[in-house]
Amino acid sequence: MASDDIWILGIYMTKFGKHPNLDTVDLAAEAAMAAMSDAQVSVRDIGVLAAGNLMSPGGGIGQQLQKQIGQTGIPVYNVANACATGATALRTAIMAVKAGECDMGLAVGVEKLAGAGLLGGGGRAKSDHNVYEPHGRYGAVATIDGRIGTETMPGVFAQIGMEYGHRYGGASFEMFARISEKNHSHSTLNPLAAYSKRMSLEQIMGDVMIAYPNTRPMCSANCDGAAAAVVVSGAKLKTLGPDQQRRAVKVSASILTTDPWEEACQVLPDVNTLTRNAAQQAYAQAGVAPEDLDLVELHDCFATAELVHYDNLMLCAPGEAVPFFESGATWRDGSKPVNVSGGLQSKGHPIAATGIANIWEVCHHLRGEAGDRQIPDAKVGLAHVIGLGSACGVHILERSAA
Amino acid sequence: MASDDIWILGIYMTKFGKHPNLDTVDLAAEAAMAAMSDAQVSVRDIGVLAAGNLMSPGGGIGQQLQKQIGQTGIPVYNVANACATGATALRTAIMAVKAGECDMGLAVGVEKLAGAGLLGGGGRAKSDHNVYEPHGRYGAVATIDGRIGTETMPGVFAQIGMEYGHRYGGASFEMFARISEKNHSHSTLNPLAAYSKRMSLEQIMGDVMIAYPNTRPMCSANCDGAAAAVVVSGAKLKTLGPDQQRRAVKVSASILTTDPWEEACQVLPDVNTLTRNAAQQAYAQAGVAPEDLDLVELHDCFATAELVHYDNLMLCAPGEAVPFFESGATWRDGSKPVNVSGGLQSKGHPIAATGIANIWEVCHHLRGEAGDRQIPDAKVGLAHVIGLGSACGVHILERSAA
Amino acid sequence: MGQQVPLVDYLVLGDRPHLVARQCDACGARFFDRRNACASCAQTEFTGVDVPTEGELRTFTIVAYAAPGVPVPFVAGVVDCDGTSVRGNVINVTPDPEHVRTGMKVQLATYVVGTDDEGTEAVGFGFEPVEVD
Amino acid sequence: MGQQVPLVDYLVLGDRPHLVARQCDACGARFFDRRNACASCAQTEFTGVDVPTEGELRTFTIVAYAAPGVPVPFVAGVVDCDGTSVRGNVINVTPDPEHVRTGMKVQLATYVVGTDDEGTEAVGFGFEPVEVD
Ligand SMILES: [Zn+2]
Ligand SMILES: [Zn+2]
Repeated sequence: MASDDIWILGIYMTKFGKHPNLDTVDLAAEAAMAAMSDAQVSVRDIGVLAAGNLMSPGGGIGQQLQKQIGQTGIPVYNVANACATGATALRTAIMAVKAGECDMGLAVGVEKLAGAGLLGGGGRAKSDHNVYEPHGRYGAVATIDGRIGTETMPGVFAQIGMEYGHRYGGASFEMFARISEKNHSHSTLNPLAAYSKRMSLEQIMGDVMIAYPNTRPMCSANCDGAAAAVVVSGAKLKTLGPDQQRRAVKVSASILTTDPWEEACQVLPDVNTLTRNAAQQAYAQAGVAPEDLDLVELHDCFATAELVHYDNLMLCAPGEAVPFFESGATWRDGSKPVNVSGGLQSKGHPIAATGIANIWEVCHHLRGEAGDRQIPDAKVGLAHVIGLGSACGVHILERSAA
Repeated sequence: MASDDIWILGIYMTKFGKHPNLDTVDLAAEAAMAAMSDAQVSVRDIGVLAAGNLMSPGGGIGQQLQKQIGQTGIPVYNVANACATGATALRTAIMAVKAGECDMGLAVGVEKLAGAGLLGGGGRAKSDHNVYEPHGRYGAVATIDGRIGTETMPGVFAQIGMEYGHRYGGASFEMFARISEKNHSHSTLNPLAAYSKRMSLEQIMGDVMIAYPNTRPMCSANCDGAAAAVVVSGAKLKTLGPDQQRRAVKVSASILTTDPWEEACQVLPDVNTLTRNAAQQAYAQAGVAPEDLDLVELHDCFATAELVHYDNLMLCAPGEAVPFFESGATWRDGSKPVNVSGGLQSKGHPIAATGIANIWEVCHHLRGEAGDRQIPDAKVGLAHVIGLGSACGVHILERSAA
Repeated sequence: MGQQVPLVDYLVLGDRPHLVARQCDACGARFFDRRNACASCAQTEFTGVDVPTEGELRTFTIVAYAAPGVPVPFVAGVVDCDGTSVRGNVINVTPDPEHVRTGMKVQLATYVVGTDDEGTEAVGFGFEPVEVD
Repeated sequence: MGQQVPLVDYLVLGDRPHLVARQCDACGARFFDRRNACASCAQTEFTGVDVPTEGELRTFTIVAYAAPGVPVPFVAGVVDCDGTSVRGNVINVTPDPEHVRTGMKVQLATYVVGTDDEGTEAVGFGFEPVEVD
């Protein structure tokens, strides 16, 4: 291991689901303490803390967490990047280690979302003005959500999938539902998933329509959860025990991007270009090709989103996402298993936790600790997350040679 | 200049005050574009953006800003650390450069606070339960703010100043008011201050009492404003023009701390230990002693706070803050000018902007560009900011030798 | 009959309702909202340009579940108006997958969104199918 | 007369009302709120300990302007109860700088905060001056 490499030394995710008796800080504390325990280090070893909690981003979740796990005076970065918040926290901790500010960092993401209902589109009634007056950057005299397109997340991502289908063909309602069928099937092996019941194609297609072609089980599940990771420099890892070195997972690439300007990005978020950019940078940084990946956890916030990311992450040839999926490649017994955790649709999507939870999943396979859902002999994995606005995090992880 | 030094290449603060016709993004865009213009670079030169806006911390101010100044696909970090948010944004950009991820970064802090009223203490009525049931980590059956101490900021910082007075003596209401008199006097030379009127001691003491001993003019002024800075690596700066090199200001230290556990910190925030820790680390990192400082911008969110930070920043001997102030040292013509900008009490405190605006002030003196309020031949300055929770940022800045 | 105002400032009412984009003088990028600078090239000068009123539906969704107060179902989509992408609802069509398909030709149409307390009507826009059968 | 409940769970009512802190078994740090682990040493075991009811006012403020619904003025402060710092109001005293001073001796006192719809009284605490004249 090179001295300037970055490694995941310990990582943990809580059970995703409903935790009515735990508050946000309880969940964060459980994840943080367990990640340090997994790393076999104490809070005194940690030199930086980066934390995210999107539902209360100004509340200083990092410092709130310190009160529960140990106030050691280290720098804290509270970060937010929509659904990429967890990945941003991890990136921040990694950056502090790379900058030489410390040799070990802790990243935590946590969210309480169970029962949150529909996200996006405001979530509350917007009353029109009593006397019309232009307001805001569109000079709007009344609410435009629902009148000039939709601001709901299921609707936005539905259009993203449908656009891909329009461009390349073959993307029917049934095809999108089959992606969801795969992830719900995968979730049956994941005891930490919010929902781990198999769903038939008929059940998925016949469920409540949210935004065509996304029915309810094709949407990410709001739930409570937290995840945390301890990162360490290669130089420090060399001084640690053999068990720590063996279980450590190498962060071969850690990339964060935002969307460069594209013609249509102002009217429909462009989740493609920034994902493709992040993937390209990550493959280059890691010296890894898509063919080398043994498993991928990608941001299937909706079934329609998973499809486009097959292409964006270059798991298939350009424009070939539909036949790629239809070949069975992305099932757990296929050539390129995607979302063997069950993905956001069944594992759940406690927003700020998601970007660390997907890395937790990959790490467990690389360590050979994934139990019933272990991908045999997994050596390299990729974790992808995207938040609208937009931000994309891609991490490539490799099994320790030790 | 050493290759791994970090420099401020360009910096800007908007007029602080009321900007009813500008939205948050307008203010952020003004600051960002002007900082890049001051640095003589374009948005294409920027490799990372860190941004903070505490009133809407989950809204992705960084990406919102990119839409207005150029979407170049670079990583964006939306950060929050209470009143230290601006300093945290700057630290994050610096960390990215130090980590070798890019050679130039942009940090932006912005806030719309004019007319926000009292911050802290909820700001809204909290109704008691109809049937008492224990709730939260104190098992409280009803609201405790006002019943078990106070959660208002003026009250919290009043106690912090009064505690110092109790420990060391000499800290009367009049003495605290004289600190405010100094800062309001300083502000008369600052055309960007929200309030730039001189106030007599009688006016200050006779104004509305908010939380004894802090009257209204002894409290930081809620206002709108933004500030932004471009940071660059020493290696990159060497390749830039002579004018850019001459005006660049060296970041000799950039430190962020949180509060280590202290016996009483759970009942009254301890703003002392983390500030002292940050100062000690900063002096060590910069190789600078308090005696070397030509000016200091410190976080006088209340007159009572300024006093304790004289001691915490080691501008005086331990316990000697009152005689130090009474000697006249911290007036602009004294031996250790503090808050020559007018400080938060008169310049204003648009929360997330504050931690960059104080660096803007110091930079302008170091460049010899501070106009009427120039501290002659200023070579070294310190900027300090603290946010409850807590986080403390300290930056030491030095004039370019070029 | 009362006055009419457009729902958004980039909708021009009158005999031939149409949309106006803010076009960057430097690079030609088009925006519907007010911008401090161009997201594409960072220049700050813009000129208003008319957007064609006919186009092709590039993508859509049928929203069945929305924020309170938003009537459902409705069809939200993106229309390619000769190279300018426009966000809008597909209106005057049955909102189901049998009647809406990507690639269909559509044209701008306006309708009254509501009336304020002074009797002023807010006029919105959408895109309706161009009858070609 | 209805039942009484303490305003917070660390106030013990009865003949001799007092506060109970959660003390870390490992390092002795004391907390009034529920903690997942000790902020001082990160260990997770705590034991309840009684806090002395007399102490010295270490600092205070007189809050004249507070959130809506909070009656003003009131005196907020920190009391050093033989080494344990306690946050609370100074009560049964005229709230002005002539009657409150740091260093003064105070003692725990309780009072009824309010009554709920079932007639249960919530009892809060504060610190009142110890008469020594
Ligand atoms: Zn342009
Ligand atoms: Zn302890």
